[in-house]
Amino acid sequence: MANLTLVQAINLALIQEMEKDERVLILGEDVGPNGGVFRVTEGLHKRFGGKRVVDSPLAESGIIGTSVGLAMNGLRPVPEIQFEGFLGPAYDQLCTHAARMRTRTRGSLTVPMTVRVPVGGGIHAPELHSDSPEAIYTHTPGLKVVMPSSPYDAKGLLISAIRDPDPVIFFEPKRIYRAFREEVPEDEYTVPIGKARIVREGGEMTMVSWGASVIHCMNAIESSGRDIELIDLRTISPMDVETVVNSVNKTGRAIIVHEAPLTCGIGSELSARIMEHCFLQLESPVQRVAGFDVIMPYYKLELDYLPDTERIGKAIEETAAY
Amino acid sequence: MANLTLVQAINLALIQEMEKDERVLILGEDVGPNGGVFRVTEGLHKRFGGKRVVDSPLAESGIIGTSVGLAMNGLRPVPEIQFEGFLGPAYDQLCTHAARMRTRTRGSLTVPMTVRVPVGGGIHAPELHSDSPEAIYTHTPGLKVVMPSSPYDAKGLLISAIRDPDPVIFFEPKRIYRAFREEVPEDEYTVPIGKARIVREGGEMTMVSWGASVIHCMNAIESSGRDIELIDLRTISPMDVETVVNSVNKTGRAIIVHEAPLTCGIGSELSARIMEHCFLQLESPVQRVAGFDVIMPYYKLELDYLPDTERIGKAIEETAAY
Amino acid sequence: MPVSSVFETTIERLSILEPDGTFDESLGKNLIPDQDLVDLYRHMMVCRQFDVIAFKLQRSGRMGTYPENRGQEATSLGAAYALQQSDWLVTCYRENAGLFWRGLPMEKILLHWMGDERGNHIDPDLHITPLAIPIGTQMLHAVGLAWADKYRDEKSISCTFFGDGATSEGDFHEAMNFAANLDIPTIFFCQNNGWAISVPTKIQCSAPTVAQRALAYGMRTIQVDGNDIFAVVKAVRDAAEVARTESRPSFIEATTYRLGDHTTADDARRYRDADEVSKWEKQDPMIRIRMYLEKRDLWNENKQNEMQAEAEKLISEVVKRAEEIVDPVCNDMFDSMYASMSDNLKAQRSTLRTSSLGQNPSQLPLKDKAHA
Amino acid sequence: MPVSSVFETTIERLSILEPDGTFDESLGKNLIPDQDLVDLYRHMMVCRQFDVIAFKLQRSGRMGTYPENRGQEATSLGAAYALQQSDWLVTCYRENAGLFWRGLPMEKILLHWMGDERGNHIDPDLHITPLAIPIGTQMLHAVGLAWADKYRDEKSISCTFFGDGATSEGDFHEAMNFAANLDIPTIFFCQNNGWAISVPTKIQCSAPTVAQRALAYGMRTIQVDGNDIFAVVKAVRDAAEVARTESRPSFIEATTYRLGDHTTADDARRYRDADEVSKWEKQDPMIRIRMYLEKRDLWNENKQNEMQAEAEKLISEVVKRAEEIVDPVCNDMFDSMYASMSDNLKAQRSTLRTSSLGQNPSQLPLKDKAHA
Ligand SMILES: Cc1ncc(C[n+]2csc(CCOP(=O)(O)OP(=O)(O)O)c2C)c(N)n1
Ligand SMILES: Cc1ncc(C[n+]2csc(CCOP(=O)(O)OP(=O)(O)O)c2C)c(N)n1
Ligand SMILES: [Mg+2]
Ligand SMILES: [Mg+2]
Repeated sequence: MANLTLVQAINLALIQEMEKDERVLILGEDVGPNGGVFRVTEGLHKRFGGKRVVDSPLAESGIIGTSVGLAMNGLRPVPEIQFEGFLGPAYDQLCTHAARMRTRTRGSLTVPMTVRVPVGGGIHAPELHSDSPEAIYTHTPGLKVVMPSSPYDAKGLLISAIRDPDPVIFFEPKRIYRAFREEVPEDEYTVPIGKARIVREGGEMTMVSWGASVIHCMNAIESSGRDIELIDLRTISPMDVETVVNSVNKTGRAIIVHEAPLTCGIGSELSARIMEHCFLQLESPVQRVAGFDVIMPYYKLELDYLPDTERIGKAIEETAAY
Repeated sequence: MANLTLVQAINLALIQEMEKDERVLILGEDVGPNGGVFRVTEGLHKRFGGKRVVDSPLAESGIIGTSVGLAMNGLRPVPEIQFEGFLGPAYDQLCTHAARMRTRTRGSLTVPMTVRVPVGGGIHAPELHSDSPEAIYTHTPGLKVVMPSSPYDAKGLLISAIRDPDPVIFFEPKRIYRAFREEVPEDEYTVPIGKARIVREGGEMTMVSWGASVIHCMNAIESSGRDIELIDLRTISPMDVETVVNSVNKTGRAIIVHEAPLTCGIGSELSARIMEHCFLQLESPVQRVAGFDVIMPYYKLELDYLPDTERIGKAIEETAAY
Repeated sequence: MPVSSVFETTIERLSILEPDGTFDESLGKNLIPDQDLVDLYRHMMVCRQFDVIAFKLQRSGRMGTYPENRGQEATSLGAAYALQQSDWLVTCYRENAGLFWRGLPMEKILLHWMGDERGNHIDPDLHITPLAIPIGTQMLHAVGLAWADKYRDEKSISCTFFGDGATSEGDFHEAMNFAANLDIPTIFFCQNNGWAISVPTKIQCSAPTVAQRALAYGMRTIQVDGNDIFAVVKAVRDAAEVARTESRPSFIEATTYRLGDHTTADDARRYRDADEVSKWEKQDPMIRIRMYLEKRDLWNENKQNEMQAEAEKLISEVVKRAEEIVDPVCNDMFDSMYASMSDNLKAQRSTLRTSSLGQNPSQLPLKDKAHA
Repeated sequence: MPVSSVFETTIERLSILEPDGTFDESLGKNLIPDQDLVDLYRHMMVCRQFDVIAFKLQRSGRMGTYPENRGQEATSLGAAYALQQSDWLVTCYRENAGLFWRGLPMEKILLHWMGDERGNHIDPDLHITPLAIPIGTQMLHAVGLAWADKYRDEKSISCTFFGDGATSEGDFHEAMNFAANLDIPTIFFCQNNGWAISVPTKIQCSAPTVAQRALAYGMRTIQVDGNDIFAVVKAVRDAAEVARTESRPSFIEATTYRLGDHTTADDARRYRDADEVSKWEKQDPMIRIRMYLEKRDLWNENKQNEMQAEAEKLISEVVKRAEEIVDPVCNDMFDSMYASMSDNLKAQRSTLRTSSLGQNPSQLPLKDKAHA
């Protein structure tokens, strides 16, 4: 066991999978000698050489498009997109190609790649360095979408993603890259894709979140003093509806918390599913505490945009009082 | 009044706005002498010349990116993207630039452009010619998203879109481009963006849809013989939640129908909103009849994918019986 | 040195067998053995017949949109002939001749246009990717495919085909740039057929040649007469040699012409002159080879008629195979979405419903839910 | 003609004032009047001081990430000097010198990096677009802006700035191609500073020059010494002339060097040699102009000191203006989303909530909803 940050846990997972599997290679902007702008790939270029850790041209569609080809031809590329705001130029290669290749060829060509992307706000970064586009890729069948909220899960989920036979977008909440440490086993282990984690059990209501917001949920729950069940979705697509529905059937109330804008965010899907499957158990309308339906503001206002302990706390009280 | 198809109504709206406003210009692939692959811009090149109806290079990001510049500098570009499946390469210019320009410059630069895009399935077209990506752009603050279901609305909404000071994605359901005719006034008129239309009133339940699916909803309602209120959303973003909520508060039951995949589709947002605002009035869980969570299949299976009268009919019966 | 020259270059155009039958012995000799040339010609006749019948299938409602290949057969065929079986062919949708030469069962292409994904289910040993519908995006895959072979120290390369229109897309640029800067052995084969649907090449590329696109990347480049199979074979062989031995990419602009409409959904009379078409009809690559073969007594009217009959028979069998395939079933759209299916997809697949009330209640914990 | 030449070209490099002070009279004479040159130099001193202070603001936690401009001042400044006020400057984020010359209030740039959108609120008469964070995307806007002026028969043009790294993006290609084929008067100004964060230019462009990118489009192109303000002014003037009179685009590769880290979030020692940096420090564009001015008795140590004091004072006032601005309020994020606000946004704005229970019930018809 080692006491690691999220960045270190991801770095360790990459090293171990690369040691184990010759087919794994990394490509992206500044991932080589510089070790990535967040230092996630630190040391890898030195350890594995320029053939397996490749500084690519500055072109996101190129990074993902060539990764699709690499993956179709037997490798396991782990491309990095420097910030989620620069996924845009790669949208077409992700959604039009990576996501479709298996089904359009009825399984004869597949795209086992893991796209690593730092995500989310809260670090006082410039424009387009603080967004949360997970819903976009969840609405696209053929992709999987993962977002860990802890070093332990990050390592286990990344290993699962790299080994997964299908394309996975692995969002790394940059706000908690180095926010805290956690005991992480040295040995390799996997955390299954598609399974939520019950962070704490509770009977009064259910709260669902993922990524950096999980921490805020925890704080809000603790300051509320209430008996709330907190679920960390971990995998956003495919969604572990069963764990959520089981919980809400028990508690009768639910709050969903995420950074992305409210409208058509993941919260809407979860809310709809909960209502569909827990209709008679629901004692209050499912609440969504989300980013506003505005462009993520520059950093002076980012904390006003992001759901925080106070907004979550209010939703708890109102839901409980309903 | 003239009896027009949807294609003709759009063509007329384009002509009239171009006559009226010098700032309006059209650009896109094959929009010139060829009149567009669906003949929507037929006759315009001849009438207005190559300066105002521009055959562009085959590059969607280029079409939208230059349109952003044209719009920022006082014109009213109406770019065409040939099929919704080719919006992908333009995603970044739409969501990273067009959508953000007004707010990131606090109003000093704006992007009054209308992106016309044929949308949806059902015409036996090749791969990537049958998708429904409206939720992607609805999740992006700063854009407006419109989809008419009739020639009358098409003309009025397109005129509103062209005159709108903000970027509008104008989706044209290709399945009903020529499916039927309707009386359309010769004179210019507008249909407001952001207002749903009650297609037929009813008290037993509410059905919400948009685009080509509205026709299927109508058929299903008629064969059900039930007293169902049908709402055509017309504008998807901003969403006319008020009209929907008023209706469901009256009927207590709701079904949403759309072509796009279920998960994180517009249905999820509508369902969540209905539940939030009609919680105590709801007598059954809101139902979603949508595309499956799969890649739109090639045309041999497209009718199995698309929500049809039968699937809608079943949802009606089950919702009524709940 | 206030003004100095920092880069100088010339682009060459290659042709060996001219439309009038002139043949350059110095370049063309031994390039294609006689028997191979006969086989290639026979193959072109089959492909032409395929085109004719595919067009008719569309017109009679038995198939969806189809893009005629007519007039462009020499490009992909010459390339496929010059390459090895282990080299990737990463095509667009007007390269039937090359794909069939490689060994793709012809009914696969019909199935594709009949709206059936099984047309894209291709034996991996063929090293072919399925037709690419979105323009300009497959070149990046070609770079990745060749890169993977290079990564494993295999000597295979990739060759990707695309039109003049495709060179306007951003992905074209990124693919060229990745290949040039990361030393990936990919051949970029542009079929400049004068048009992108209704848009003439000058709107895609107003430079004197498309070949010079490659100068941006310092990439080897050449223009060839794409209706001259000898020139195509030579250009691709040279490029393949450089790719295999130096792991470097090349660009080839093959000038050719789309004799038919863009697709069956198009009517080219709306935007181009009949004169232009008839000028190009005389440059049909098949006329040229036939003339050459006949001059050398390798072909005659008789053989032509025999082969035509053979081609007709072959294609009618292909059509039969394509039309006799059992209908796909609805489940197919779920079954290859992922290697393993999520609960959500399983529920949708087994109920064919998305409305929660219609879904099998056993699949979600609705059991203890009492009805109101 | 089996092998013929179909395209030939040469790319030139232009320099007028060399690092050692050599000045080419034939090209340089009368290019920049003495007084203008003094003004330009004084302006560069202000910009350098801005850079120093901006860096310190970041280090002391008073500002977010900041990209130093140091060493690259001659490029955007030379261009802004050569252009007219009605021409659009469409920049990236390392063109402070040009933007300030045009008249952008300096505190705008600080505000931008202080995380305040008001830094992007720019007087339309300045014909400036805000800093572009996503690499490579602003060139398309530059093409659209110039196109709109052309559409209205105005003689304004646009000039867009970007780095060597940006030339790898697909949007760069599309912008160049649109401008070349649709005859849009845009100047594409590439600041090749050797690096894109930690990635050297050869991974972005392995060709001998970046200037040859433009050959792909048949576009006018030239390489200039970007640390030589005379060469920059001449190249931009020539390009502007062609743009204004022939409505044709040009490409300019200005070779320069980023003397600082990529941004304050970067540590360039991780990936580049100190030797390389010190070699380039000697080529600092300011050293060169100062030498030239002093040789001609237009400048001296005294003036230098006076001006340095002036610059310091000026910048400290700028910082004061940037820091004294009232805090933005939460509503600002809603207020310029659209020209008119939707009910949904109004509700979110007035309640600062997204949870339905927290929203003002009067905004949605919840009135007759009885509590359970
Ligand atoms: C990304 C994208 N945009 C638009 C289209 C529609 N489209 C299909 S073919 C075509 C023209 C292609 O021209 P070219 O690349 O020259 O190939 P050709 O058909 O001439 O062989 C267009 C615009 C598409 N398939 N993909
Ligand atoms: C689309 C996009 N991808 C990645 C980044 C992250 N990034 C910011 S600056 C930079 C390097 C830019 O290099 P260059 O274009 O040469 O400009 P320079 O910084 O050298 O002036 C990168 C990769 C970005 N801002 N936008
Ligand atoms: Mg073409
Ligand atoms: Mg650079």
